[in-house]
Amino acid sequence: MADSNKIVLEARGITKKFPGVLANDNVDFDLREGEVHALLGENGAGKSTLMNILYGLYKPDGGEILVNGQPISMHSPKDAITHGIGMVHQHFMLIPVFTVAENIMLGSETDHRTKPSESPLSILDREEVSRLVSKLSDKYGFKIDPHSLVGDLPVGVQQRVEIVKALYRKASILILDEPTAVLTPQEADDLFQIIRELKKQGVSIIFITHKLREVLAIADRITVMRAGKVVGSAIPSESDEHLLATMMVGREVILTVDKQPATPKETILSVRDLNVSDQRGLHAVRNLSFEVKAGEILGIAGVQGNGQTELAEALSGLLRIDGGNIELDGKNLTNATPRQLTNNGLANIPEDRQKHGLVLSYTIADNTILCDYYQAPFNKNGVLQQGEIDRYSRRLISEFDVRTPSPYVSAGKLSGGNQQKVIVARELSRNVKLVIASQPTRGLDVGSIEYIHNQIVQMRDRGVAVLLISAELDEILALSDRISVMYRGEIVTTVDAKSISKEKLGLWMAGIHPDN
Amino acid sequence: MDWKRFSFIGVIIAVLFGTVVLVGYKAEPPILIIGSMLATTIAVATPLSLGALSGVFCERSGVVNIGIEGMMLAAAFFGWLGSIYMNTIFGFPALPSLLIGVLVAILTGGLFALLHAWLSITFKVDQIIGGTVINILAVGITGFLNRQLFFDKNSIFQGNVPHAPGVLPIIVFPVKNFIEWICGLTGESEACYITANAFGKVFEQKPIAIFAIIFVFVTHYILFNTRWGLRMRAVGEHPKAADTVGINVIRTRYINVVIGGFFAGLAGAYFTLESVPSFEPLMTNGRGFISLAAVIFGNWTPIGAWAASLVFGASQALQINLQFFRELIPAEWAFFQNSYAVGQIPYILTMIILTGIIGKTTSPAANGQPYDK
Amino acid sequence: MSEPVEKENKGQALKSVLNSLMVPALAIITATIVGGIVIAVVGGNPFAAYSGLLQGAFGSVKAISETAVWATPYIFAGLAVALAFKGGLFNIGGEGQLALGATTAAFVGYALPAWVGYEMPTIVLLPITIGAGIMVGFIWGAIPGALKAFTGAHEVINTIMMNYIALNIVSFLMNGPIKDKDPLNVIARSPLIAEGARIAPIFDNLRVHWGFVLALLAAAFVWWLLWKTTLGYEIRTVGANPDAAKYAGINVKKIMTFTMGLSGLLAGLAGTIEVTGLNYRHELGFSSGYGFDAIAIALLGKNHPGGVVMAAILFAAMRNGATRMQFLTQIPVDIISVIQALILLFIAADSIIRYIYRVRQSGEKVVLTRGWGG
Amino acid sequence: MKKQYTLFALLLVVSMLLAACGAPAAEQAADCKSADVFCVGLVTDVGKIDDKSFNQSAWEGVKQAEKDLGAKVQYIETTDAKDYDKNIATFGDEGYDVVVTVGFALGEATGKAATAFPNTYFIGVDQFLEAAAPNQAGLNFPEDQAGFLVGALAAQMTKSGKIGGVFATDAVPPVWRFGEGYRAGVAYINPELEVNIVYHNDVGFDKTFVDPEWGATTANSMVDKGVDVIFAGGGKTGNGAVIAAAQKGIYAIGVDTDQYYTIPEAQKMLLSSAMKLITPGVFDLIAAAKDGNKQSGNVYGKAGYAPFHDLDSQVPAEVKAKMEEIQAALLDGSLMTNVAPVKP
Repeated sequence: MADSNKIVLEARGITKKFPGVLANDNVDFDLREGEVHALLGENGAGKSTLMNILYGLYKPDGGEILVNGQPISMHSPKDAITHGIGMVHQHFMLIPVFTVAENIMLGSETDHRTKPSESPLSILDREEVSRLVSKLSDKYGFKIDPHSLVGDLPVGVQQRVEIVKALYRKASILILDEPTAVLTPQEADDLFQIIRELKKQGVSIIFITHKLREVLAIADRITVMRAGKVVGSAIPSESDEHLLATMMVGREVILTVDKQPATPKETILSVRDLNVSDQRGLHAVRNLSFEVKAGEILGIAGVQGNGQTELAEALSGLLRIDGGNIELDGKNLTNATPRQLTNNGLANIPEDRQKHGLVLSYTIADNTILCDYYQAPFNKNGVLQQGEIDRYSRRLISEFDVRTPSPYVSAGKLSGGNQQKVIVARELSRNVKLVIASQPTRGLDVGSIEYIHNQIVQMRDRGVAVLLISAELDEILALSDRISVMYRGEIVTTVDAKSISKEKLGLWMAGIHPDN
Repeated sequence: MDWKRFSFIGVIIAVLFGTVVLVGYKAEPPILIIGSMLATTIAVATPLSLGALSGVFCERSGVVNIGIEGMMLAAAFFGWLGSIYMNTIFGFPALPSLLIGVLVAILTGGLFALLHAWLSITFKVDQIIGGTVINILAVGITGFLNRQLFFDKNSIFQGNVPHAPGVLPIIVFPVKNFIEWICGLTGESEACYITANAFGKVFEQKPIAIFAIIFVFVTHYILFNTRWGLRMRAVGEHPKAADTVGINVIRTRYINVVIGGFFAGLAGAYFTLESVPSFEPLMTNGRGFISLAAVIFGNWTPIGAWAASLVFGASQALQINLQFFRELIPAEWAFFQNSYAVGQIPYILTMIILTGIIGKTTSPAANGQPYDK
Repeated sequence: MSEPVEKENKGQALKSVLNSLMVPALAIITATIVGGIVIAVVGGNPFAAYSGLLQGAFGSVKAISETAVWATPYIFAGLAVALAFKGGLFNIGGEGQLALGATTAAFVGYALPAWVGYEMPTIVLLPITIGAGIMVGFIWGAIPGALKAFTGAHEVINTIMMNYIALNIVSFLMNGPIKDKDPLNVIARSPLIAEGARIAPIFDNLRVHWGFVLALLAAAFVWWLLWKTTLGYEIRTVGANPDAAKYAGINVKKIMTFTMGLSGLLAGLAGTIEVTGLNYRHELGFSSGYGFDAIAIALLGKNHPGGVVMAAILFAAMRNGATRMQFLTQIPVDIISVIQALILLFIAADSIIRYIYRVRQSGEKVVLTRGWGG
Repeated sequence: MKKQYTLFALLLVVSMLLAACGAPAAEQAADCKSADVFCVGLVTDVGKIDDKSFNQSAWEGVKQAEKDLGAKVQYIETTDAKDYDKNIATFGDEGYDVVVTVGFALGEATGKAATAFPNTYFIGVDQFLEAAAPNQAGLNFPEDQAGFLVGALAAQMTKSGKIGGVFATDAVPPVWRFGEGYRAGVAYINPELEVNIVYHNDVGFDKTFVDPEWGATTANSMVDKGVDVIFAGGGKTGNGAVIAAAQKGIYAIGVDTDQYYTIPEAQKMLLSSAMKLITPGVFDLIAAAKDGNKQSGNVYGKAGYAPFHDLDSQVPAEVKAKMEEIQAALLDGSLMTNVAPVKP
């Protein structure tokens, strides 16, 4: 059936520049028929850029693309679709207010018909499409109702809709961009099952990830990218995690942080029976109770979307609490405003630094006083004290090693790592009792990650309570003293960090009790 | 369907009509009052519902358009100008001149919309500001040309007030005759003839008013049941998703904004080619903004926006009709006949709708955002 | 150590000021040229027209005084729009806020002394009159601000709706309760306000009054407020990134409401000063269109109080000079609206200007407004 | 590259400005100061010079002075009420001999200007003066009489017994007098007749005269109610109603001038117009002033009704006779309209 030596898709010498960044530097890549080819690399290595080029979303500055050995010109995703390429994006390209059938037919409304009409006024045949969708989804055991609204579906099902969308377009080449980022390990296993099934049907798959374990589990071949370049390739049977990790980051990765055992003291944060609804009014955090003591790091592990974001926002006063109470340093601060919480010693490194953490159009100097501007010495009778702000921001820049020519550069012009350093500098320089760090190193370079990890541990050692929320298991394991696992809004277990293995943690995260 | 919203709109219209009936039933049979108010309501709602269709096309594809007012005004002027040129310079008879005028108005609307599209899609200018530019530009150009062309001694009309070729004729659907025929069959009761008279008026409308209603339903069907509609909505909800399935977002937006402009142009034609054969500076008088409110009021659906336009129309019908019966209004209710009070109704209703108390209004998700790949 | 840094900052600041003046200046020039072409096309003489315009605007002491008279409400109203923009809000409601402010001032200015029963001195009556006017402006602005903050209802639609409501209210008052009862009066206007409620002219025989100076002071105050105070920091933060503002502990809803209120206050002040400084009464038809001109002024002035003053004076000069231009050349005054729209067009789509004159983009784009929301 | 363009543009503008300043733009204005040149200026209210109504009628009177008296004429349109003073002063400063100001709103400004420019003669159209400077005249019209006449005409011509009137705001006395005179005229013929009078009070003063669409809608609504004669008064708002009435095939009555000439679209059904003879009124005052006879104080122009034109054959002889009789009675004062000059 599938000819494992036939190259169905090939990219030669792809180069793509963005202002200030060389995202792809003369990249070569190929895909054989019926294989799963994993593309491995850190965030920002250029994987997604390459795939967007293969899918026609970006125009490369150099290089060529061949499908079945023929060079093709790729102007838009339409060309990619015509050549049988389908892509499941990291952020799903689905319209929440459309039904499954509408989402799937969009752009190929009439192609399935024997006599395709090109008239824009042609009437949608929802029933026909629904029938086809049901057929396709039954074939892979997806159980998708074509009439339901996509916005009402769980994430895992949405992903399947995306896959059906590609198959509906008769894709023989499927690009999966970080497909497991939003899935539980269990859901990821289901996905792998689907991938194997697709492979059997002769579909060739490009699987993009930065998770080593997955690569070893599913890929036939592995290509590793770093800083826009292909730095090597491997076959799973001849490789291991360490080898791949070294290739991916360019040096031996220290997955542990050098730290002393914790010496927990009095309870700083105490949360009891917390209930929070998310923006859409869905119950996101259920009856959560936990404590964080001074001088310890409590890590909240869990697959993305299990209520961690809502928990962090509720604790920092951004989201209203439906029930339960929060005590900070002995004071009841249930449903307190962010201002009250900051005044009581909360430091918050938010998950989305560009949305919450910074005002990108402001200078670094103005950003360093974002939470303190109203306090002395920055404020005197309602007037900002520019001299104080200048001194303070210069101090923070040098202390936290923010790479910038001046405090008067706007924050939007800094790199991600430096932006995060500005936030960390601002939050940790205050007189704080509790630090909430949400995904503090997401998307950062290794150097910045190490720096921020060390800062967090230092805070702990100074007797500050730290609540670390991260989807990166390695980060959780490296930093935490105790670990709580969140699953569907609840804490399913809390364990000592030293006594748990990564595998067990993974099972907890999937909602499985490992000892049963 | 959004029944809560529609029943709310229905109740409001019923209350507006009911008020006049309550006041005037002693002087005139209620059925006549309702017929007459209905006729007025439909006529007044014409430019509003066309303007709202313009808004639906633009905003469903993701482009906020507060320039409807300006597009209408410019179209009203140039359509009128076109009909005069045809009639006086080229000597066309009245009706063809008027039809060409309507065409010119539609194209003018489209041209201004093209400018808006160019600003907001290509240059990614803040769309509300782009619309403001359109509005100010339209006021300036029409005011200037109106004077320069018609009053100046050296102009093409030598300072004479040109004779406009009139307005579009009334189209009479023989509903009155039909009901009268039934009356003849069913015993010639007087009530029956009054009914015939009342509803006959409702079906005597001018062409643009009729087309406006047809377009509302056609557009509604197109929006929700055709390929074009699906793509338009997709581009307004999630342009990136549309892009990834091979839909040209930029082109889709351009086309729909320009079509929106055509509708605004037709709305403009209503003013100078259907309602009255003359142009006044600023004659659209805020109708474009009210159309925009109707779009939101109607939750971005053509039929909803039309229903909202009818609310605006009905409140004006109330104002006009209450004045007929002002002798019948009890003294303690006299303030109600004061049009300053009644005139506020649609504006306040719009503000209430916007607060989300009566059903949530959901804007297309990408409305107002330029598309960056 | 701070000294050379200060200097470096100042140097940069000067450069950035010059840079930010570049595009507006080129936009004005381009609009003038295009406007000239339009005049020529319809058979006018653009040179004569612009000469008339300049004469009318600056050709004599009296002309300059009249330009300042026109500029006064423009500065206030332009500041109102600019301040709202800085807070991330689009105030199209200047028209209504201005009319209500003016009506209130006109009412208080004649009714209060009549009610009190004796002539009130300026020092008492004028502040009360102005205070009443701006209070109403504040409320009329704060309502759409609060609706936006607490229900998410978009302020653009709400301010437009409130314009109509305000104009209806003003029409009603001017035709009824506070109409000038003088039997000779036949139009919708209020009686003259008391002497004590009037702002004095700066010079004898010229109409320019101290309100103009007040407008300049208001501009300086708005600048100081926005960039030097914590309140201004809050307003700008809410405008630049409301999520970050909420995170920073700023009460976003309060600030939004307050910013719109303040914007309405400034617009109300525009109307109030027109009544107390110039017309000494309110009349329907006074002040129509200022609210929309103010948007153009704020945009042309890049939402900076200094820029707003310059833009307001430019627009005032055009409006004021237009009469003379029409008198001399018979070119309709409406050409001014065309030129102003063109300026706004080139300011809004500054890419056009940058393309024509090959000016590079500096700094990132500022988001002024957002979609409707729901 | 960039610099060149900028420089080019700057040069262009500078040269334009230089040329502009050097242009002989002021040449025409200078000679009004000389005694030999008779100059007449006109300042409009916030309406436009081409409003087909009183601004335009007054301007036609001024233009007639240009033709018949060889006057140099000029107008300024006011865009904002606060410019009244300035616009009038523009003519004063240039030494104009006569300045016509149109509309009550300019009354105060005209009075001030009359004091400031004693050598200029001011004619205020629709301005009733309590105390006039010697160089100031207020030209007023008995609109109630004109309204009365067409009211009587309408009452005699109606078949349905329902008569309509569509007017701009009753806050403006001439409009009020037209409207209430009309009502009185109908009642004079037959008090049993139903009269529907609608004023466009619901919008601002700046809109009430310029909303033809409202006028048309209102007229249509009246026709739907069985009204078969409509008298419409008030700038373009009224024009809209006249056109709509004519199109619906009922009798329409115009206002101010003989609208048979200004609204040709309505000619077929235009029964008559309630006229205030502004054009001759203005011209007569100018002509008298040129001869050194500057009338001051309140001057009354003439009111009347326009010929029936196309509909002449439909008006019965006895109606024509009755109309002549009423007009004569109004003129000699034996018949009073009893309309208050302003809305009480």
